[in-house]
Amino acid sequence: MINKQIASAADAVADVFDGATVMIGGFGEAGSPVELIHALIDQGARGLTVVSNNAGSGEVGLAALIKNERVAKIVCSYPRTANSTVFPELYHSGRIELELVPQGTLAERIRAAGAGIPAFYTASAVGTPLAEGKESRTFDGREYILERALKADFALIKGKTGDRHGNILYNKTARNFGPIMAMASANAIVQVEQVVDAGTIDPEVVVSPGIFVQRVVEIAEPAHESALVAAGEVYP
Amino acid sequence: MINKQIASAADAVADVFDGATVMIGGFGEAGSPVELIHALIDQGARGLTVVSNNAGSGEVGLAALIKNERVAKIVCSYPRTANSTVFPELYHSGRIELELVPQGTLAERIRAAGAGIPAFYTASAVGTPLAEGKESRTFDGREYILERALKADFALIKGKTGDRHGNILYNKTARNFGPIMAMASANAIVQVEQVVDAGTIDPEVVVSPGIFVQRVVEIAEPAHESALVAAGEVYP
Amino acid sequence: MSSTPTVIGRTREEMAQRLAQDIPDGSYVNLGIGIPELVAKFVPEGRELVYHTENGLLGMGPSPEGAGDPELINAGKRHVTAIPGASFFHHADSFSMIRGGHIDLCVLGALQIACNGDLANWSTGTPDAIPAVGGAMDLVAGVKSIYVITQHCTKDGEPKLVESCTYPLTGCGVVNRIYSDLAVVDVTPDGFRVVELSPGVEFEYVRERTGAPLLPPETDH
Amino acid sequence: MSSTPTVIGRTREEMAQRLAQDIPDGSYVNLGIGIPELVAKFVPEGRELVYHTENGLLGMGPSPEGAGDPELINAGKRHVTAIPGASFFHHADSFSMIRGGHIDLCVLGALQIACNGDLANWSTGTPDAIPAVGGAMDLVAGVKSIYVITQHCTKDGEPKLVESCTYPLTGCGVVNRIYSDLAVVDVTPDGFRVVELSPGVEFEYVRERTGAPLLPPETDH
Repeated sequence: MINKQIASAADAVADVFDGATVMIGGFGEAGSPVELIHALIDQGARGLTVVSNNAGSGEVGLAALIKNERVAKIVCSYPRTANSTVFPELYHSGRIELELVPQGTLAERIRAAGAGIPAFYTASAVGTPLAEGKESRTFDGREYILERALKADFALIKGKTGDRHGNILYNKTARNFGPIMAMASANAIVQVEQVVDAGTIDPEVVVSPGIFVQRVVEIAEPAHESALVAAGEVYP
Repeated sequence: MINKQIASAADAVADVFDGATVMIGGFGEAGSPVELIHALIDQGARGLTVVSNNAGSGEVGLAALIKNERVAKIVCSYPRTANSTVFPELYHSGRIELELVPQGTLAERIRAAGAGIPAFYTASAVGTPLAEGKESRTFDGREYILERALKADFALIKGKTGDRHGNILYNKTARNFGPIMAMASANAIVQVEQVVDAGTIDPEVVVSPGIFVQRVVEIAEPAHESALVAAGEVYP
Repeated sequence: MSSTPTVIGRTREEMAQRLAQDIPDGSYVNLGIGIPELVAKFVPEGRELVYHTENGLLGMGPSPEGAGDPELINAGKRHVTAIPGASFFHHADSFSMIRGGHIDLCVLGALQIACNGDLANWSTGTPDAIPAVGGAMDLVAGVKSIYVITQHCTKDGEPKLVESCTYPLTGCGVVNRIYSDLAVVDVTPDGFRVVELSPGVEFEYVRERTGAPLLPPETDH
Repeated sequence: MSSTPTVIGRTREEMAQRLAQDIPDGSYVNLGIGIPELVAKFVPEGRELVYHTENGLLGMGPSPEGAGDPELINAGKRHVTAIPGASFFHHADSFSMIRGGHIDLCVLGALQIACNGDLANWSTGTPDAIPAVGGAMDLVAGVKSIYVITQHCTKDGEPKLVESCTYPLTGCGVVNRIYSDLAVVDVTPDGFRVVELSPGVEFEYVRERTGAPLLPPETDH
């Protein structure tokens, strides 16, 4: 029988290895899988390459993972945040590497990995410093650059509802990178507020079909990053 | 105010021009927009390039469009059907051109056009006759071929429910090529069984966001191709 | 020996049944049209497989009892059902599952299989045939394991397991294993190797009906 | 003339209001963070625009009254609402809307705009800055029209409309029109051309504050 539900966040991230590439969902705090990230901090894996749109805020969640020096490199479109000194500090002292990727190219590279497309052309970033060193080519009179697929060993994702097959629904703009990171990762780990019986989710409205999801963890009342930051919390 | 609802199928296809590229949704009869195709036959445009997974059956819908010699070329993954002599006849007598594309490559080329990706690499068809004349390239030790985006002037699509913004829901496996053909076409025309008030469709479950759809036509009780074929109907 | 049976080896059902034994619990499986479809009937009790059909359904169930829904069909355009836990999606997402390596196993028919794993199953290459490929090339290129279920020889007695395919290819070096009426045969770096002979079938009998060198089953050490 | 106003030209609100007049009914619009966000407040009665925010919402409404939902935010990470007829989608679909040319208009801020339409708005290139680009490069490459809303000069009085950008580029030849405090300026094949001067502003005054040749408004024929 198929049952992808895992008892705890700790169990779900237990096999993340040193040097793994880990995609972390979320756009700002929306969709940030705080409990899974904290479980990963507890677990202790180091030298990670993290793929995430932002670099976290305060000293919880993704910012705490960075602060605890578990992240060797971050692939990111917008690492600058209002409420964090964590990333800038490590970046300026050369203790974390940054690969800056335009947000749409980041999304498409992730989607490409999930879709078995090794490389594609895009006009985004043509003629800018972010195109330096990239192959360029003209199609129908317009210049494009070649971008490669971006895959991961693990993804940490926040959903709303899941089932034992791994079907996932998301909440509003917390959907963002979740569905494509699930596609692009060998082990997509999704925290949801509720695991429901198979068949409860209408097959017409499934956002992440179960085939893209390997592990589901129920976190009934997930923390919001902004609330933790406002309360001055620091993890661990 | 935005109101994409068009009064009739005839009005919705009125500006299809001779030589236009027209995507037609459907996988077999599921999702085949029979009423829109019949309106296009009535409208009279000729020399069309049609992009569709199959080539129709019987002498209704897509098969009737072909039978009436409106289609100069079809881009298709599987033009062979159980119940049609229409395509084979014209094909053997050289009156219709065929571009045969693997089904997944067809879908991805259409999606690429909608997503602003001019070209991508895929392993599908490598080493087969369908890769002849295509650029090939090795990534990480595996060979891929370069495929180009496939866009259209119009798309004829069958949905289930729509609203004035052009948001569309589909029915089961009739979804198939609809959402991506809407993305890839300058004028996506969708027939739905019911046009509902804006806000009736939950924003979490919209399949084709309105931005991809230009025209919505209500066809309350669409015909099923198999029923028409079984009844021996011929259009017009 | 006038009682020699006219049928030697496995029937279509038995081939499907034999293959079904080898699919691990929890696999995501795409079954081609024809004999491959029979496999679903023979999955051993206690194993749960999830069937993908490339026209946009994961969690395909059996054909419905009574009237079907013409908008709930499989890749063979037959009416099917959806199991609890199923999902519908569009064609680009469906082939992302295929091309992206998310499907564990695809079972397909074949015209020819070469000893290097090349597969020909979409066209006989005759000039008057209407070419039609469907999703076959995407499936063999993207799915993790490709099993072929086929008669060992054509109706004319020609071997389907060959040195090199004469029909147009579907994919290069893609076939992992063949379930024929006569044997289960692996495609190995050394060529075809019998994994298991069908009941009552001798190795030599299979070898004579195979168009490329055939290695005997590996002996247990 | 000791009563000369200290502010010459349009305020931020007036710039946003002026730009809002030029957006056709039914447009799909992406508004950048900052002054561009003000545009939504000034859309003339009777026009319906649909706002796209790249983090996955089409049909964005204004900020909520009272407490917002931390999972319903815009690209600037502010709490927003969803209008009737809205839709949520993932990032690849969202940037398909952008890259695929489905969005009619994007309104952005700028550090510099060159007379060939080059835009610099993501980095001052100083070595100690944390580089952060977000979706700006995708927006300028993909959206049909790019309008920039900006002060004509920096706080230090340096022109932002220049011959050639000295800051790192966001995109090449992408800007269609500039709405500044002093004028509305088109980027044409001949360079910058004033479309309209702000009330009380002379052409010469704008020309002096522009770092590239500036063409006067075309006279009606």
